[in-house]
Amino acid sequence: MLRMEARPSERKGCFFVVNTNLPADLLKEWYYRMLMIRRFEEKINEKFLAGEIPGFVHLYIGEEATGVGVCSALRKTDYITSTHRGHGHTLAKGADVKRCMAELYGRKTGYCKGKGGSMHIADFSIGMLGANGVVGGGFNLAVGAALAVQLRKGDQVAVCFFGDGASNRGTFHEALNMAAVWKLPAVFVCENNQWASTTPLHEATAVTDIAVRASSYAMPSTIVDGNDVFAVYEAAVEAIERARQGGGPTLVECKTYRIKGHFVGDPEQYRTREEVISQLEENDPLKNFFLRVQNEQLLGEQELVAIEEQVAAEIEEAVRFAETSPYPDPEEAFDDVYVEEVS
Amino acid sequence: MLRMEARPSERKGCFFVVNTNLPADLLKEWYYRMLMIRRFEEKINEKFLAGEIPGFVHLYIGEEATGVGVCSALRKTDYITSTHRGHGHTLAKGADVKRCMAELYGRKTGYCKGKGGSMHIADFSIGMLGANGVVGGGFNLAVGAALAVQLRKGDQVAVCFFGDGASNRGTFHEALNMAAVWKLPAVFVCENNQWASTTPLHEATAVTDIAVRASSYAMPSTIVDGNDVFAVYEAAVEAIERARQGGGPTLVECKTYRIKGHFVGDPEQYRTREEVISQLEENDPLKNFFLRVQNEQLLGEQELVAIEEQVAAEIEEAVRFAETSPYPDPEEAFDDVYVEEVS
Amino acid sequence: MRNLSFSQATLEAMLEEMRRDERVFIMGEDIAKQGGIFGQFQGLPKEFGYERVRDTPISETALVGAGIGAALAGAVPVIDMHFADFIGVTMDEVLNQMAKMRYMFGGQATLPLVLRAPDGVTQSAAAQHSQSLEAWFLHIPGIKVVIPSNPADAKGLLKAAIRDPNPVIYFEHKNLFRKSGPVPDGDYLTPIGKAAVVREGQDVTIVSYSSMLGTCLEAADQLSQHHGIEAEVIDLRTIVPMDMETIYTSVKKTHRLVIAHEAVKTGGVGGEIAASVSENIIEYLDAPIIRVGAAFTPVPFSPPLEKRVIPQVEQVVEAVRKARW
Amino acid sequence: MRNLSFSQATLEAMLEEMRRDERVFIMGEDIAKQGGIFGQFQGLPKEFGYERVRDTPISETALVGAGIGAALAGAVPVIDMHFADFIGVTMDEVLNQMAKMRYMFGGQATLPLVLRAPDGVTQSAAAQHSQSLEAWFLHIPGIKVVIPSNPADAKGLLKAAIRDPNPVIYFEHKNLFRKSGPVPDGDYLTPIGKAAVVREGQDVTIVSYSSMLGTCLEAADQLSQHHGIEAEVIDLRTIVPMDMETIYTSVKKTHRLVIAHEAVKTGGVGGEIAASVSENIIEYLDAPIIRVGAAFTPVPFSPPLEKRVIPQVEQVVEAVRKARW
Ligand SMILES: Cc1ncc(C[n+]2csc(CCOP(=O)(O)OP(=O)(O)O)c2C)c(N)n1
Ligand SMILES: Cc1ncc(C[n+]2csc(CCOP(=O)(O)OP(=O)(O)O)c2C)c(N)n1
Ligand SMILES: [Mg+2]
Ligand SMILES: [Mg+2]
Repeated sequence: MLRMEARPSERKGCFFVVNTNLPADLLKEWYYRMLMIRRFEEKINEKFLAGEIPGFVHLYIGEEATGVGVCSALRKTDYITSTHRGHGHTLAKGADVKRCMAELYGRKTGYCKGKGGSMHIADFSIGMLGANGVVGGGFNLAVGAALAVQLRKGDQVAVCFFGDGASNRGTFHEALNMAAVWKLPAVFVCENNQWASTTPLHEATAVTDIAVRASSYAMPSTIVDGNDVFAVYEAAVEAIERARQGGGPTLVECKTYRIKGHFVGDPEQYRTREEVISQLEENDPLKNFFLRVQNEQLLGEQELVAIEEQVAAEIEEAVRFAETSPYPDPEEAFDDVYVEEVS
Repeated sequence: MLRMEARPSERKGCFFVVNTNLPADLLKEWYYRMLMIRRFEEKINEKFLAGEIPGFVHLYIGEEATGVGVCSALRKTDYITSTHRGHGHTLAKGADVKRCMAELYGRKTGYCKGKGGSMHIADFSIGMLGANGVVGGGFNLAVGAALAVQLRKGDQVAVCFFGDGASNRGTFHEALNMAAVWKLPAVFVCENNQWASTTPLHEATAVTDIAVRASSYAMPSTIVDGNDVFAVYEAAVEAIERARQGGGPTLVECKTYRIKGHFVGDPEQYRTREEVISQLEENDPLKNFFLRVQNEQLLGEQELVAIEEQVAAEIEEAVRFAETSPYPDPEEAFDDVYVEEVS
Repeated sequence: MRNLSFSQATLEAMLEEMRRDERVFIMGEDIAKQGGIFGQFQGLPKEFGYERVRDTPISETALVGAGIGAALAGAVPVIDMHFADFIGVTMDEVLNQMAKMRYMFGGQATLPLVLRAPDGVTQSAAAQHSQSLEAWFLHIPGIKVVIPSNPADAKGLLKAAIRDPNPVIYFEHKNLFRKSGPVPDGDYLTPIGKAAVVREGQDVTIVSYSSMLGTCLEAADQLSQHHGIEAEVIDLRTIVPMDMETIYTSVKKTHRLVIAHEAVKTGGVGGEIAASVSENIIEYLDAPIIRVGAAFTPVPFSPPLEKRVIPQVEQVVEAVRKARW
Repeated sequence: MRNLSFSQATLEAMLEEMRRDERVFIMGEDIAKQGGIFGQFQGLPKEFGYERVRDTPISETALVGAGIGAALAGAVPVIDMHFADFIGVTMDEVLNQMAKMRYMFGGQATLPLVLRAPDGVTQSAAAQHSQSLEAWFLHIPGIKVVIPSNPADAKGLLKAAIRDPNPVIYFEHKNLFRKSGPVPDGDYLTPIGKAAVVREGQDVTIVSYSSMLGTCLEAADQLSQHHGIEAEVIDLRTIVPMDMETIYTSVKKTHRLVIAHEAVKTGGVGGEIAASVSENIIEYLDAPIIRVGAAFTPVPFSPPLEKRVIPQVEQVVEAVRKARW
């Protein structure tokens, strides 16, 4: 579907000229992960509206390039903290799509055994320290993970994903100051998608570029096109390497856009349909990527098709897995409050 | 005492050349208030060590120029919020020294009927909305007072005093962003005295100038010598007028120094005696003022002596008032929880 | 009398109070532009503008801190907490400023402030969006706490809260917003501090509030139909100050007491009620005091788990049947 | 056995646990350079350096949030809250992250984290520096809460808390830091979840903890000397999980129960205990359950006011004498 929509001829003002020396495997990985997220979210949207998925669901559609660009620059042992909009981060870090799907369905086979759902999806085995229902709740978790690494003289890095809206929480300030003053191996990645629920950036935030705020902590910062996975990756590599080498934290701002409603079911009375459509046309990270690899012949048609088929198959399989998985037994509600049984 | 120590001949590198057109009454007011604070705090120190004052006490000695410089640029109806180090702000805003003293003594005649003490001294009749035992607790109170003014289209201004240490609290960030985005009539006055309890600025704070942080909110800011009441006043006038005219908030950083321990009884193991003495010699705001008005002949010897005598008499009277005032009746402990009686 | 939903009833309260007193304003996250998550603010900005109906940054400490400051400076703020779960973000402002200022300052400060806090479990919102935290505020002198169970009280208590010169936390259950019920015409207040006997009976007293009140009324019907037990059901309506007299009067009649709330049982409001009864009128009791409340777990996401930890009608029925020697 | 103060006993615990496990570190405001407000960290940096004994910015949400993150990433953080009163600043981290993460993530997360929270009234520190807030945490599943009353338990519970794989809040009363008592030699743990009968008696059970335990023991002496009443005194030691069995056993023997704490009586831990007793063994009671706790006011500054709202020995004596029909 996407490929059809994304035919270069159909897209105005498209140009990509810079060539790249990135390995084909990395590009394939990007396409695979971004497409996986897109298809996953489309499926969640469909299933949620069909009443098959409970809870609140926030989709990552339109922001795939940030999660994938950053996480592809990380090692498996590195940490990330996430947000209420966390499926994308989880899949980008390398989680199993079947267990993600099952968690959103509230099944026993999900990552959190059905206890977490969309807003609390997590995969600690790959350093994904959890989605978070509290906006701005992840800043200090990342700082702490980075502190643990620094204390044990490890070489891991902790990345905190957060939204433009979250940058107005006090936790942002405390976390960035602490990370800076202790030179912690942390990277703060702002996904500035222009909206915080119904509130546009400028109404809630006294600056336009969140990156400006790094100067309050004498912290390096950078602004990138968050819809361009190449640009995100490049900025991420620099920030992550700085952190890993002991150079302290960086604030990376990715300018992107939330194409879907704030949550599935959002009436979206706060913005025009035109705004969304124009963003979708001009700034879809998947289209951007697709056009570039085609224009610059970075990946062949066959490679792309193979990835698309694989993603489609995996999503189908994940839905089957989730739908055929059992719900947890009601008595399991009493497990996992403490490490041991406490009555 | 102070005047003796402060003889120009005894002070190295003293120079004041700029003349001033400020009315003599204002200068007298400054001297009166600054000296009142100094003498008040000296007395509190003495009485606390003698066991006559209960609780925790934080002295404002060395920082008189900031509170007095700012408050003398305010109207009686303007608001201020304060800190744990709040006696100076209270007196600077124009509170009655007798009732201040009585409050610190825990007497019924104190501003808070003995319920508050040093950390909760307040005089709402002059817009002094309270000292605060929570570091960083005052930021948003000032924002709220400014919001109330804006909503009723009033022309008052709300000033928030805060320390360098407090600037690392999340409340700082939330307050400044909100004030900026709503263009509230607020002024944020940082009393950067280089220390937060036992912790020097640079160990806790990723920047040296707190004023830098204004750029995170696209807010104007300024840095002044907080030990120079002339400079503080000038910066305060500008910021306050901007706020009053609808120009939004300003961050004013006053560089000063905490000459006494963090609290009365502080062993001060975290800094050298030399550091304190050199600051006292070079940067005592009262000395600075005294030398300048003498050098530039802004106030006459007689005027100064008269103020000193008045202050001495008022302090003596305040101590007498406090010491002869009754403690509150124990049953008064049950009043003032709610507006009406609630059992 | 009209039939209104909680959303409509509270909207009427806001309209009436904002018309009556121009010092009243409301602020919160995403309340103005789209009318609130539960539609409870729909249309307010049209009449009062975006100044008095104000969307805020995601800054809960500023929201409450500024609300307090505004109250000190003469405004009458209503603050929407979005979800009661987020009150932890601003707990210092609630605990150390809002509740204590009047007292610390010897009566100088007056804080006519309302925090609206949508609480409770709703359709698998999971651990961070499903909590009922009213019990904490029992333990913080200086705050009043109200918690309606029907649209009429929702309106009357909100109006009373806005007019109260003290800080009031107004808990409103997320699952109730769309529920309807009769609402009197005209301007009326539901008095803060007064419980209501909503069903009379002589065999057992059931004390509850908020969404769980409905559960208890269902249980009372079942008890009557299937077990011949006539329960007296009390709607607490106010948590602080608590109307123990109404409870005592009922227990002196029924000699049996069951307390039910959706909040975690341990450390909940039920404990305080049970303790007060066993301190003051234990001699009237003919049975143990049984509490019904959520299990000692966070609220899980998956529907069968959620249902397992949150009290259902059967548990109230069972509790009543246990409330006998 | 040596005689040590609470400060010294907890310092020993820190030394031993930091030597035993290099993942253990401590951070807090102004703890390293001058040894803490109560001298409880004196000398620690000398052995472990300023990395593992870490002064922090005044950023309580970061302090606890980073502690949680560090625990998730394999460290064993001990966080000093400076004053328990400031826990409100970071209540969201405590409530919505620390307590719930293991559960929300289906057991993936382990949080071996200790919050040290100096609480209680000390010499006119006034409303924002005098609180006892342990009751809140009764109501938050996922956290353990301990609260020693003597130096031996102070050491044993702190060591147990550090070794516990769950988040533990360790309340330590400000007025106790300088008090001394016997402390066993060598490495020992005080088990979390076990109360101690510290005085035997058959006439009434008094349950208490922390600083108020001493008040209760004094009261018990007076009751014995002047009123011929032999009180059994139970030191709760752990608030969560609560050792109700020890309380039940005692009440079944004495048939009378008084509960005393310094925290505000309303909504306090005493309510939960009274409710559990009246739910499970009410038939053993020969008297109302009397609770003693602080008055329903913030803590005032002036000494005569402070004394008036905080329970004294006489009030415990009086409560025991009231605990009879
Ligand atoms: C502390 C807190 N406040 C408010 C909310 C409600 N809320 C959920 S998402 C959201 C908007 C977040 O905006 P942003 O950080 O920009 O992330 P985005 O949704 O755009 O990805 C809000 C207000 C919350 N979950 N937590
Ligand atoms: C929220 C909070 N955290 C910690 C403290 C303890 N404390 C009291 S004063 C202080 C230092 C404040 O430093 P700063 O803001 O620079 O003000 P200064 O004392 O230098 O005037 C600290 C840490 C407190 N009272 N409140
Ligand atoms: Mg956003
Ligand atoms: Mg300072």
